[in-house]
Amino acid sequence: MEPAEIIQHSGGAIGAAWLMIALPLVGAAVLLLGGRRTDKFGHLLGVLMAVASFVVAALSFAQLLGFAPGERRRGIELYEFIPGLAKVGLLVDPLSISFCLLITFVGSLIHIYSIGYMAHDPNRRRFFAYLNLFVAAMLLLVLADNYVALFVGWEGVGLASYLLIGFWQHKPSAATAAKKAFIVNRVGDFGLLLGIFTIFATFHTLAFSDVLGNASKASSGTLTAIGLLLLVGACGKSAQLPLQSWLLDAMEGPTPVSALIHAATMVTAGVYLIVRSGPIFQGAETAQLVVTIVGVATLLAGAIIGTAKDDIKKALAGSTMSQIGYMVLAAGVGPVGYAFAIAHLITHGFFKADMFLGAGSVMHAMNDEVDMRKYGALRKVMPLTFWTFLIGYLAIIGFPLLSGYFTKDGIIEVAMEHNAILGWLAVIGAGITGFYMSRLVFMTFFGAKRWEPTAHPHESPAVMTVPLIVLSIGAIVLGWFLIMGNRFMTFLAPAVGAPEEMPAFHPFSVPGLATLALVAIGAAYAWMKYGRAEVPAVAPRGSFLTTFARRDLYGDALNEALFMRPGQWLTRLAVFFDNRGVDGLVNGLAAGIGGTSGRLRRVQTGFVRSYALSIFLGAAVLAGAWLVVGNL
Amino acid sequence: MGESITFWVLAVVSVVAALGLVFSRKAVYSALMLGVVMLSLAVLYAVQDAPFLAAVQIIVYTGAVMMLFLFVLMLVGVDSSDSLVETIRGQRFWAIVGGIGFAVLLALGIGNAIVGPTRGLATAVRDGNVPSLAELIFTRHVFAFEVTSALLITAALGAMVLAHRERTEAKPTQKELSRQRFVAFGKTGKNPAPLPGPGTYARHNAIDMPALLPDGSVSPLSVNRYIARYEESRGILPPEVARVLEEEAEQQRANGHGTPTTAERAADGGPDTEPMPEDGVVVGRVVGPRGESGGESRGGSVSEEDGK
Amino acid sequence: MTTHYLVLSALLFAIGGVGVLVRRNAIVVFMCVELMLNACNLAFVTFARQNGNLDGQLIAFFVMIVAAAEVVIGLAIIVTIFRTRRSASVDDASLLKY
Amino acid sequence: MPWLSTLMGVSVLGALGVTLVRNDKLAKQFTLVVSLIVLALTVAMAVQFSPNGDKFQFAETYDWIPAFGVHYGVAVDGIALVLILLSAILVPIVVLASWHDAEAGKRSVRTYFSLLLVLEAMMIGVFAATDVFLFYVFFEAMLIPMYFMIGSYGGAQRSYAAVKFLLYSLFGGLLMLVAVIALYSIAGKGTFMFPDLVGTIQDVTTQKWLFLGFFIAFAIKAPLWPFHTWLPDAAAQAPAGAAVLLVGVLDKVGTYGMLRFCLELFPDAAKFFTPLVITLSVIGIVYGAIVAIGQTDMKRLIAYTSVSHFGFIAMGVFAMTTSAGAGATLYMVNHGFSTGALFLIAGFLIYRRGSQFIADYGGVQKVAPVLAGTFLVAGLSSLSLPGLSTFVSEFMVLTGTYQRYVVPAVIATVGVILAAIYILWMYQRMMNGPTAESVKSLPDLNAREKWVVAPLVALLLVFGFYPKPLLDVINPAVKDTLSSVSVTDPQPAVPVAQEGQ
Repeated sequence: MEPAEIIQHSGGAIGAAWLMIALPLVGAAVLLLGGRRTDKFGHLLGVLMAVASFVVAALSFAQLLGFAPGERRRGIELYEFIPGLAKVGLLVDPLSISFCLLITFVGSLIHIYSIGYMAHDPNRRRFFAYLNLFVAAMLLLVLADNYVALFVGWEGVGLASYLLIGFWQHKPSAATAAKKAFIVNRVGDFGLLLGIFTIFATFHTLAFSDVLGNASKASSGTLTAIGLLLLVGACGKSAQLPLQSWLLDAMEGPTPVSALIHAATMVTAGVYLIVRSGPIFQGAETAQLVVTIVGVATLLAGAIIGTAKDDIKKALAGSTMSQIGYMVLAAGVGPVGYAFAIAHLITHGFFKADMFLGAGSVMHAMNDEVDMRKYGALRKVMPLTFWTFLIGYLAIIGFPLLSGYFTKDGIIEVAMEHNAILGWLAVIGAGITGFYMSRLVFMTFFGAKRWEPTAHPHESPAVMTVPLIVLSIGAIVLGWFLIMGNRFMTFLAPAVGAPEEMPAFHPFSVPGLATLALVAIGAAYAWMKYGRAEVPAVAPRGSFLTTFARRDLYGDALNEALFMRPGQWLTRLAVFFDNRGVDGLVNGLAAGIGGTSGRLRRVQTGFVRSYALSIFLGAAVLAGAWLVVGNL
Repeated sequence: MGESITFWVLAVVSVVAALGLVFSRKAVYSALMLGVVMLSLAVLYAVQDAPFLAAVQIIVYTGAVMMLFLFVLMLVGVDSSDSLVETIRGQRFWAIVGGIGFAVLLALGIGNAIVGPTRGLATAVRDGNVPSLAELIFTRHVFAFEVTSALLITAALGAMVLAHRERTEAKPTQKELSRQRFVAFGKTGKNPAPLPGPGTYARHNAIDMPALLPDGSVSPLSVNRYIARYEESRGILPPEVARVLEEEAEQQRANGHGTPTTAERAADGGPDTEPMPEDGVVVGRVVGPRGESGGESRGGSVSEEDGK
Repeated sequence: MTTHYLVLSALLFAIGGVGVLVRRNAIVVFMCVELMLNACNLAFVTFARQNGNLDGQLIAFFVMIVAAAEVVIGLAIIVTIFRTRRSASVDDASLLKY
Repeated sequence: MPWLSTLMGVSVLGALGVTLVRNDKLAKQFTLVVSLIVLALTVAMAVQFSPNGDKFQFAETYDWIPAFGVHYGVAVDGIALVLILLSAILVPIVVLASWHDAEAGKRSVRTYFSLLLVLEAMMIGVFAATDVFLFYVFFEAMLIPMYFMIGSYGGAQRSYAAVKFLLYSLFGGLLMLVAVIALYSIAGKGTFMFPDLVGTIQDVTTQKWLFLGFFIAFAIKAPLWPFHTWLPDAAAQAPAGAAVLLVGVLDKVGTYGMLRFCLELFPDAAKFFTPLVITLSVIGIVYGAIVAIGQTDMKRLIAYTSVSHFGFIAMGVFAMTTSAGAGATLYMVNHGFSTGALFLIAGFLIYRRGSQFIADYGGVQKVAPVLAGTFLVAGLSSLSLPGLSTFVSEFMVLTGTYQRYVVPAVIATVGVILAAIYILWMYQRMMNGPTAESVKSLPDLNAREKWVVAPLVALLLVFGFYPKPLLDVINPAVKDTLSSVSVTDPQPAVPVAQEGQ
């Protein structure tokens, strides 16, 4: 089934969809320009704008449901952005509205949570301004109806991410992490930009409707090139191999940021891009294959990194990488995987945000301690946090009937049908997930107290726990709701197309059972090592594999050796060359002229007689010349 | 035929004189040589139907300009002759090369420039050379002529302005001068008294006669070195004068002054020294209003001038 | 015959030129300049006769006048220089260099 | 109404007036008022410009040297108009920013402001000139006020920088003079008027030589690699305001000249030399960025970023597609705002701390958040962040270039990554981290400085989201230029019914 035609639309909530972007943008502008005057109500305004944006999204969703499935792609023209290149318009269709709902809903919850989390930060207003900016940019990214506007949103979320990772910029580590995130993302943007250029050179338009509708007419080589370039962009934004290194460092940011940007929404933009550009990938099998390989590689790499991290946020970040790997894998499979990719994206948005916020709650209680080896036995002290976290945990490991069970197993099955090797690798990934997530939970909430003497853990205030509860409810029911009866796949079909045959859900298939078994083994092993046994306060040296995982699979070391050091060397060389080579040439020329004239100056001896001699000789030469010329 | 003889005689004379002008060491000789050239040219003008110019040449050049040269030479010093050592590298070589080259080229060029026979001035000069010239000067070239008069007046004024020395401080009184003399005496032992006169027992007051001291001996201060050297070279130096000079020379050597005596210098006559370097001193003594005196200071001044 | 005069003139001119170049005494240099002017005058007078035109003599006359003025000024300058520097050597007045 | 002459006349009269004012403070206020009047007049003129009307509008032509067919000929097309607007906008901002710049030394404050106004007149003149000879005169005359602004009011090595700037530019200018005269005599039209000279040189070899004469002058001015080394010295030594005008406007004369004269007068030669120019531009983009990363002096760093950006502009000009050409023109304007903001804020910092070196700063964000924030915005505009106007132009240039020259465009896109490195690393070293002891007492921006930065940031943002007003003016002019070079945009591989775009 092909995607449906886009219908120009005006009026109603969809006609006002631009408000979704504009409201948080206004919020950000007011808070940033208003300065200290808005300190008092800044956080409230921020929350208000996010919630208002959610309301618009919900109303649009409702209106969209009112149309027949084939008419659910609504385009809204806004204005001409770059004459000859791009108009700005919004595309409200099942795909984008799903994202809008996720972003605004989870975003609103995290806004609310942040009121409590950032209560003591003197720059809370600025934090909310950045959060609002992020929401606006992210909505622009998903609502854009062309690649330029998408790119504007794409970079906008990058900027917000930069600002928020470096929010505590007096910490050099935070500032460095922010810069790293931006630069690595730029490498991805490099690919995305080239992809956009290729699209424009091929189609002379950048609108989704024109490009995707005509993608099949382009040669497969072109499509492969475009697909791979877009994939580079997606890798950058979604922290896929080989551009994954920024995500772990990005945990320097405040935890709500990690939850919203680096777990629930922004990092999934790559998946969105691949799904949105589906027709291009479907015309390029090589590109699709590379997408799936990248997805699998990343889901394994993320999982392995997650097993060795003692920093609770970094362990979660590794898990995020891994889960996005699943989504990319599904997105690479084609239309049959799109729905699972997006569904997993949405459920992941809930349970991962839930867990990040839970982790934030824990950190909040433990004086911002992030080392899990200094946690332990927190389930009694923070029951609400524990229970919500536990739900998130069960959801992610794919405990039957929770969200992850439906969406992740769906991905595994789709992958298995597409390519058995990839499928089994995904199954192994699920097993590792079971281990490292269990490890995290056992180290944090079970076992003995290993607290710092100064720590006095306590349950977080309601403003923080209520969002946790809401998110954990989502984590319980969303998977079942979306997957059962192919509800989501049918809903998305007008936007991304659907396979000829809807896949049926097999609860007891071989891969499904294998996954469950592996997860159980992983969890049991984790219980033996971290639940029942004593957790040492200092990490043991561990095997080579542990070190490998702890060092982020040597990703940073590789980057350093391949890019940073040669880059620094090249920079020094270039500066030297510029000063001595290019400028040296210029200055050398000047010095040469100066030296020559200094030497020639000596001719001016001051002796009148030598001047007279030159005059005399000159006259003689002239006389000779006259003679010669006269006789010719 | 008569013109040819005149030309060849005068040409040789004038070229030799010109060479003498260039190569004689002493400015005065140069001036005299220039006079010879000018006179020869005056005759050649006359031979070439230019009697007026010949007269002007003699009156203006040989008369006025040459006198001016001689006066200035006197002001500057009759002896102010060059050392002929060239200090600028290559200057002399290239000057001579250039000169010969120029002469040859010019001769060739001008030699080729003449075409046709000589026309003579018979037609141009109808009522005599001077009236014809006068007519031209006061008719066609009258403006240029007037301008030259302005030029001459400007030149006269300019010369006056240039030669005029503005006194920038009060003229020293006799008292100040005498104080200066004694200060100098105290510092350097320079004799504050005037140079000795001819002496009590003098029979002459001619410049070649040294003054006699009251004991009848010769005052070394009064010996004119120039004349003494001249007389020495002729072997007619009076013995008493010779003795005085020798004593003085010995004294100087004992004092450690490296300055060779007059006689020695005259004897070795090296290429870079003037044969008679002390003329200036004589002139200075005669001309110099304040009569710088004293053997030592004279010796000093001589060596300074030599060093240049 | 005319040619002879001209060659003589050229010869004198060149000798004067060499004199200007090799002599250091300003007065002698001046004399050499006068010699060169005289050489020119000879050429003028010769050409006057050659071409049957008095203008050559006239120019020679003007040259003399100008030369006289020049000598006056030149010598005054020499005297002034001599007064301040106690030297009439053209090489000594070489401060205006480099 | 003779708009262009009025603009120049007001500036020149203002410059004279400033020298007559006795009081320094009054002189500054007077300068500000004059520059604002010029801005108002320019805006009034721009409003009356009709994008789809004649190519050259507001034309004035008077004989100047009739014997050689030299005219005082001024007029504007869309390209010149936006650049004149840029100059007119930047001058009042620079005046306001330079309020205390000239007071540091012993030189006359009034002279500085007078020179600013003289410079403004010349900047307007050079963009408006339609007579090639008049253009040359303005091109060279512009150097003089800038020479004095650098040489008299600059930093420690000002005289070295000023002389280098002057000699370098004069050298290029003289080559151009030869080419101008040759153009005049070879064309044989007896006129220097640009519209009459277009298309007169048909011989390709002649075109090549004349092209080189013009191009080298413009490449030095722009500055294109490898003629760029005067810029870091000049920009680093010039007072901040002068640096803004130098990099923001004066250097644009180079790229403007390439677009106006090199392309239109010598189309065949331009096509012949395109590979060379594109290569130089691409080298400049990457090289400028890499060298910028290694700088320790922030003004030099900004200057090197400009070398990189000028590479983009030159590449856009010579890619000869509509979007690249229009993008390059828009880039000239946006780069003026972006670099202007960077230089001015760097100038504020230097004025406070007294050092140009990045290492002398640290953690400024904590003590001066507004300053740091605006600096970040300016920096982000330099790395072409979408939403800021520089993105639009860079995107257009790259898109346009990619259509015809894929490999250069790909290499040039690497500049996007490098830009992030040099800007963010500088920002991190200066603004982030623990607050350095020496900057702990730095005051934040005062009201005057906010008024300096605000319009620039506003322009960056407005044109970042809505560049249409500028592009509507630029596009017809660029299309006209390209049609006189007789090139057409490449066709798409997959034709799409263009209903949406």
